[in-house]
Amino acid sequence: MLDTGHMLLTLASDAPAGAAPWWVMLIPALPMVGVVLCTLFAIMGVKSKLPAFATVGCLGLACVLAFAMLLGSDDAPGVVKAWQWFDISWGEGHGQTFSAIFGFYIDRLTILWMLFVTGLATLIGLYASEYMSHDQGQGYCRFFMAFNLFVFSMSCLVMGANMLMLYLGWEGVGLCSYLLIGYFYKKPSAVAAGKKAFIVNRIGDLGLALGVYLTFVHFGTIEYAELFASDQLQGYLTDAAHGHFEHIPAAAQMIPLLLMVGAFGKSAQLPLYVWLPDAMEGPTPVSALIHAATMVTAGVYLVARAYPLFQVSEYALPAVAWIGALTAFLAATIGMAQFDIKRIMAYSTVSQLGYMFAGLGVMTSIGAAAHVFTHAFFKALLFLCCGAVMHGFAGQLDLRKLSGVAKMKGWGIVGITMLIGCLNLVGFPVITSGYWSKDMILAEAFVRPSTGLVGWLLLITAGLTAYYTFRVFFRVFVGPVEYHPGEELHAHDDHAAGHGHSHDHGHAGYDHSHSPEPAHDSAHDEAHGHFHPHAPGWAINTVLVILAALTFVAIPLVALNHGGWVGEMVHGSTAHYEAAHAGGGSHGSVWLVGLDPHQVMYYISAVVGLAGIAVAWALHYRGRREAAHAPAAEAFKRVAGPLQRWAEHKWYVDELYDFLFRNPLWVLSQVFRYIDMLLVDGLVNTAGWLPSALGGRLRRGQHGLLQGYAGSMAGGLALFVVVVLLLVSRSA
Amino acid sequence: MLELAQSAFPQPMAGVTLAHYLVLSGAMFTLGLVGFITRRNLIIMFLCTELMFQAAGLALIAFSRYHLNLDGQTFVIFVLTVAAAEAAMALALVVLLFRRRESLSSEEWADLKG
Amino acid sequence: MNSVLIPAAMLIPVIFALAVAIMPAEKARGTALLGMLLGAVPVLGLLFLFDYQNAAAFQFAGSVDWIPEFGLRLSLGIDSVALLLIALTALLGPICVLGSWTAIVERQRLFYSWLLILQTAMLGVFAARDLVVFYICFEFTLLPMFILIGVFGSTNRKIASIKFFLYTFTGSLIALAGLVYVAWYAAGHYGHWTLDIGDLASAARTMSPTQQGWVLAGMLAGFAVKVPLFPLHTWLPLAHTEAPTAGSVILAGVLLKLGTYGIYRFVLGFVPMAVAEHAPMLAVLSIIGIVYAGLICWVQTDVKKLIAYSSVSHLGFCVLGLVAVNATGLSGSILYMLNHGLSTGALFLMIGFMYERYHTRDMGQLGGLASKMPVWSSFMVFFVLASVGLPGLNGFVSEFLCLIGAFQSSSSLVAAGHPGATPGALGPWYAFFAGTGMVVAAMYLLIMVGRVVWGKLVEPHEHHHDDDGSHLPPDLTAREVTALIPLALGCLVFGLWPQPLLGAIEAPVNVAIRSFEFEAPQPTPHPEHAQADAHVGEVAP
Amino acid sequence: MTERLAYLWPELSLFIATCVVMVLGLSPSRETRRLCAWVSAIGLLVAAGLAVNAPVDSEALLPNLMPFAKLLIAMVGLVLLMLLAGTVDRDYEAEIASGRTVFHALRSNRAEFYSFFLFSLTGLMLTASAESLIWLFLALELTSLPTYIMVTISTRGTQSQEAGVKYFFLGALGAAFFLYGFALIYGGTGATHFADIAAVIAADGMNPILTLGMIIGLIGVSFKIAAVPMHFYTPDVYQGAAAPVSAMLAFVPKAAGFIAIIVLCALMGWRYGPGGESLPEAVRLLLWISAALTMTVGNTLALRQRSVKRILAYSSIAHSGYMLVGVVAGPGSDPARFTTNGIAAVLFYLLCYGFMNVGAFAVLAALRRPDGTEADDIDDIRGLCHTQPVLGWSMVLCALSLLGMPPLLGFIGKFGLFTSAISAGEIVLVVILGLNSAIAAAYYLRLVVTPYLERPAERDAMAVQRVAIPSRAIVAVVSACSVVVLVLAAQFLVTRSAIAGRVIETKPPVRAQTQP
Repeated sequence: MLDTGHMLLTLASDAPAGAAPWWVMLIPALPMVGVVLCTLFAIMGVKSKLPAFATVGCLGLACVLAFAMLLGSDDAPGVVKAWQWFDISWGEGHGQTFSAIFGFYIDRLTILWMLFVTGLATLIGLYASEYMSHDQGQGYCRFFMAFNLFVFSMSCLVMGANMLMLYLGWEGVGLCSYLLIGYFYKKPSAVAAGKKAFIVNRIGDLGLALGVYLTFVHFGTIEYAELFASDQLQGYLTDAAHGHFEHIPAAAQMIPLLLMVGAFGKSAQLPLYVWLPDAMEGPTPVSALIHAATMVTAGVYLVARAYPLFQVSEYALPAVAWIGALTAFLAATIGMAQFDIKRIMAYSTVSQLGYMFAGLGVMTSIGAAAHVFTHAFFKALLFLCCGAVMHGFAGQLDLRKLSGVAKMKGWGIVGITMLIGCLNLVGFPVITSGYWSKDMILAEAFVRPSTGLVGWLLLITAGLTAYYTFRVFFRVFVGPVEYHPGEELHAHDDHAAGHGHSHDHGHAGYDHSHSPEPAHDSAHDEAHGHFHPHAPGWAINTVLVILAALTFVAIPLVALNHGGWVGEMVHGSTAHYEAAHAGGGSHGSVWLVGLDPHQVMYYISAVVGLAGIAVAWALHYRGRREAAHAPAAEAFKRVAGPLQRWAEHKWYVDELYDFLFRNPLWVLSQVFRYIDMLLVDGLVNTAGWLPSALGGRLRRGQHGLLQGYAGSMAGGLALFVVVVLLLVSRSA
Repeated sequence: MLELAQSAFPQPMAGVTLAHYLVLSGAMFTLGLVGFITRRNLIIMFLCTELMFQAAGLALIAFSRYHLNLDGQTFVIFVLTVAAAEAAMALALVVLLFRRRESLSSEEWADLKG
Repeated sequence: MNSVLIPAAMLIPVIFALAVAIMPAEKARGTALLGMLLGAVPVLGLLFLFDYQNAAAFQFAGSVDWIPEFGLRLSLGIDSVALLLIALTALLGPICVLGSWTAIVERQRLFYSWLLILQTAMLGVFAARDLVVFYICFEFTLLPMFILIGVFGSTNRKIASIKFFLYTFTGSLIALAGLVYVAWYAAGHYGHWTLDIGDLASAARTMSPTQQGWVLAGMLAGFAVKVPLFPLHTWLPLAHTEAPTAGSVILAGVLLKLGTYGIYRFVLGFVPMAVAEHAPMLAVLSIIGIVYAGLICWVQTDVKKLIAYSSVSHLGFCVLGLVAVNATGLSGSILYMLNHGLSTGALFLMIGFMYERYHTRDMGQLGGLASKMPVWSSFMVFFVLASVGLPGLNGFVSEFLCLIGAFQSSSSLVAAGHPGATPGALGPWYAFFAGTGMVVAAMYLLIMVGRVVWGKLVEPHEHHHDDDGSHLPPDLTAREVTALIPLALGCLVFGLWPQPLLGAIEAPVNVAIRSFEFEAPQPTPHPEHAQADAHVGEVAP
Repeated sequence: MTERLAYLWPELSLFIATCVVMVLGLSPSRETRRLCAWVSAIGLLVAAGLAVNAPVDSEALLPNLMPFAKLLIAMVGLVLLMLLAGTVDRDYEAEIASGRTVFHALRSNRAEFYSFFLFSLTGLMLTASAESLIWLFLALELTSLPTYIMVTISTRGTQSQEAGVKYFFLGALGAAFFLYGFALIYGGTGATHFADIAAVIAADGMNPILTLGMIIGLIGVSFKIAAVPMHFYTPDVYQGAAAPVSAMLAFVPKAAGFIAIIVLCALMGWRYGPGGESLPEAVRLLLWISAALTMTVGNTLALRQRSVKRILAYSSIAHSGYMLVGVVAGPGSDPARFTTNGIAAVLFYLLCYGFMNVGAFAVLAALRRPDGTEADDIDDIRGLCHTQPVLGWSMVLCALSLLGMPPLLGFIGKFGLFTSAISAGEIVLVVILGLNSAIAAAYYLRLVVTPYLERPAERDAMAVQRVAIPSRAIVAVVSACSVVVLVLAAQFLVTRSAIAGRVIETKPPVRAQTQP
């Protein structure tokens, strides 16, 4: 950080924000129309695919508008106000008005994000129209309503003109995530997962909220346009650029640390990542859109959006880098040992988000944004492929129970697109967009001397990523054809009933293995009919192909000229930190194996990625063929032993959290409950009981005897006289 | 009581001082009170209240003499009248009660309590 | 002419209450609904005719001498804060009648007539410009609620109603002592007795800090019980669990607000110095309430009790915003009063509808109602989210403002040159600890939703739809939905567009915070009141 | 001296009525005997009229007390008269009417009953007119002595006789106490005329004998108001006597006692203490402790009762405690102002209490069990609003007013006590008063809930019926209405009370300093 003095730190948004065209408001409005339509459909009891088409229509239109926004954009950010949301004033001075508009702030970062959000949403909506078709009726409407609401919230998050709008979207997407994870609400695990997601996110939201408060208190505004143009912030940035962090007030340095907590919650980073794997209980399109491509990148967006704020803090960005790298590594290790392919993808998402944060932390916001961009496409693609498999095999997701899917009839497209997705995730050299975006982060991680170890962690993670990604691919999509349909019928019950199939036999041993092994009872089979994995239909295939194509389209957008088009987009936004130096790459003092990291990383990462693929191939393709029953896994177990078991149990982090937080809190709650009942209420009841008890005691005096009364009266008289005279003489 | 009286009225009366009267009066009053509390017979109890009245009367007369005005003595006349009226009522009441319970013990009358 | 609007709004329910009392029982609910709706008409008039440019002034004022000896006048008038709370009251009235339509089978006349009388009393609290008129209405609300709980409640209704009555009655009698002390002080100040709240406020502010402290303690004894502020809250869960649906709705919706309104109007208005001095203590109590009650919610099995405790938790935010004594905090608190009325009132209504069908509120016996009652479930989730404080819904606006109010309210931050900070004794840590309440709220409310709404359908064993006699369909009826829609709309609209409300209360809020702009606490009391000081000094420790 | 007679015209009118009633009652003609009640009523009305026009006694310590007190006494007396009608000799007269027995003058009690009632009221009025210790003593005794008889003969049951014996003997004991106190006051000041006593005290201040006399005298008079420690008789006597007599006991001796206490305090004046506005410390402490204990004892004891009459008796004790707060507070710096004048608050509260308490007793008096006994148990009034709506509602309203529920009359009364006590700086006492009102709410609520909210018992033999004396129900209704209606006229009553509660401060005579 010491050699940053020469960096030119100015903001593209120095110029006062202009006015954005009014029609950008339609981008969030259209999904809202979708929400209303779907609600109406639900009330009307529509049982067709109408909600899906309405959704795709609305979202498609929004996507078109996002493109229009791209074409119509100039360098200056624009603000458009729908209405005044908050305006509380207690004085004339700066900072004496708490004001927030319900409006939108359009700069290039916004446009970049909105493009892939609306685009992917449209595509995945299309995919879901088929994927969710078994549930047509109320559930279908509910799904698309939440889907639209998600896009609305995401638009508010990304396009919001101030931190409060961001917060609105932030919690809004959390809500939709909750609703969609818990979509199969009869499944306890789904409900629990939704709950967990919301609650964990709330912890992050608290940090975010406090960050917003502090921003307001410190800068006197939460409107981006004013905030980023404020002289105060510019002054800090100048100080920071010269390394004079001691000139920057502690409060300003606290802000990014608080915002970070929010970002870590939403983007599933340590220590708040635990909700994301569980979130895979939701329907796969949801996992693809929300929990892989868009919502989870909100944290990255936040950091990118508030990048100037992060720069004024001495510790914020290194912290982001470290957390990102550690998360990437940890999630990758867990991902290696999982068997549920969706969960593997989930951990992979966590891991890739870690990359993005690391990228932000090592000050390559372009790299991070590029990775967000490419990741959105390839991870959505991967999830949708997994979803197609799940859809076709009655919810089967265990990679030990599926094999050779790509060879089956009608599954070719899925296989190929899956391969493309995997290659992207691995970062297969040159021909995948993931390669280019990941490289930027890795290279920059080695450039920053203060975060040097981060680079190594990320590099190792890249190797692990390659391994677990292709573990899935080799296990599930190639190899001998063999499958066991899933027992989870939620995605299939209506569908199965429609085809006269019934999987609801209530015994777990029901086995549809179509493998050459004579492992099942044919009479059984005859009685219940054969299981037919049904291949994806046109909607799913179309979407897969388009997404696969998009991953290639993204290559030039991110690869050319250090970040390419994405770089330009980031450049023209608040997150353009690298503008001054990224092009040069002339951090003379930093070298990796004697070469400039920016150059050498192209080769190193390629080698690491290929090595990972090779290991996966050896263990899960070749090794599996040689010994039918996974001797490779046995071998691996011998090597890794308990480590593997721990990784399979996710390093027992959930259990640890339960032990550290949930259980003590629960015990505390019970204690509070009893305190409330016995102590607090007990005191109240005692106070209520006291007069009555006193009355009971005094009643003994009312014994009805004349002499007794007379005695009491005389005694009382004497007592009064004595007491009064005593008190008087004492006070006198 | 003695000291109290003397402190208030340092000037002694001839021979027998106000204090002596007051002590006597106080003793009578106390006797009446103690009798009222300890005796069970309604008539005796009533007589005890008469004793207390007369104690007050004695004090009034002593004070009257001490203050050298007649107010106290006038008061005593009225006290006697009231005492007589009370005595009439008391006797009537006692007769009534005796008819009911064939007893003059005050302990017979303790149904009302609590 | 306009000054008849408030009396009209107050009289119409009473007249209808008498009508209900003498009508045949089967016509009671219809008449009551009509009464509530007609009573809302003058309130609509108030809303439209109110001069929002001049919102801090008391409008539609009118007064009649009652006991001039006390300075007691039947004096009514509203500023925008009172106006909004009156509107809330008028809104909840008809909804309560609709919500009780089939739930109250026996003694309908008794029920509806007292419900109407309660309406009048509540309107009176907000409309009063005279201390004693305020107090009369404030106290009189106890009686109808006592009857609603004591006659129409569930099994422990007697204990609950008596506890409710005695607890709040005790508190408010002590508050009366504090208020009368202020009146007496003001009499010395002006040379004649007056009970006009505005006059009292300006006189009371000249009291010495010690006097203010004792008056604060006295008034809090009444208002904090009503809010209820930890640790004076234990009557509330009991009362809520036992109360009939309409009772709970009114209790949560309006009656608790009498406490916060009292704090706003009297505590902040009368004794600003004492508030400034004791704000940390009050804030700590509110925060304890927020977290403590929230955690207790987590381990409740009775849905209604859970919501009741959540009220305790939520009202903590409201008090926190009040003692932050800055524009954001106060605005947030006032909005909180409205929003909590809408969302928690609605939640109690929801639970009432559920209870009517299943006759249980035990989460162990209920579950997965989404598959049987989708409409009910949708509303339930909606209102829970409003209660959780989801941005875009009303709960968020107020909660957020209360928290930022607490965050800003720090004189040390002001001294450090933060432009957005305001003078005060709280600060970021208060906001942080109160903010954990947001997390806790999400926890318990979502767990409740997770058990009742989601999951596999679980119904009580003895539940048979044929013989429960209520003849209600499994899901909500049109009547029930009609009762919910205004609340839902309110939650949504005021969440997305709170600015009309914020704008309306800006002027009174700014007037209120201006009273906190005193220099240093002045040690020298008013010369005429040296003696009063001496008395207070005697009891002071 | 004869011009002083002008102050006593109301008493004289009552006295004349008394004599007439006593004679009329001996008439063998039923119609003539019936006139007793009417003559009493006329006597009271005349007294009321005379009281309104009574001149102001500018020499008295409380110059304006007499008109107010006497009018109040006459009005409440009328109400009580309506309530008392038919209490005694009802069965006897019925037998005579049916010809089963013949009239015998010695056997008849009715005339005595009415005339004793009038005697008692005369005594009460005389208490208000008293201008010397002797007069005060005689007036108090005149108030009390007839009530002993009235209690004893009010029913034919042994309970009345038990009540009578307790009341009489303890009353005599109490009288002895205050007589001794009076003797000491005389001893301490050398005067029996109030004006003289006040002048002496103003000149020389308090001395030990006087202080002791005041303490003993005040405690003795406390018997009349049933304050601690002289309260023990109250529940037994109220329960044993017939409800109308209990109603009277709760008002007449209490009013006499309070007037006596106020007068005795006025002798010393509220000009001691640090602020110069309180009683001598010893007396203030006495009344302070007595007030606090009286409220607490009364309210706590009432909590666990089943007998409504006992509840009302204990509540009567508690209300005395409330009123003592006003006495402690004193007339304040500006006695013309009700809000700071505790004496005015006491007088006003006495008025409020008179109506609401009489109303509650009247409901009981208007009911009887099928076996002819009085309704007393709380179960007897269960569901009364459903079976006897008029009586039930009267009970509810009176109980609410006793509870102090705003905006009923009881609340206004209590508010006056609050303001005056706070003005006098007695904040702790006010808090105790507040807490006690809350305790009291617990049992008053029972009197609200049981008749109003609870279902009447199944129609069985124990269901209470209304007695065939319409005047009692009328009293109940009138009282219940008055606790509502008088609130509207509160300004008038409050200003009258403020005038009546004006205490003249006795100036010490200007003289040379002769004290050694």
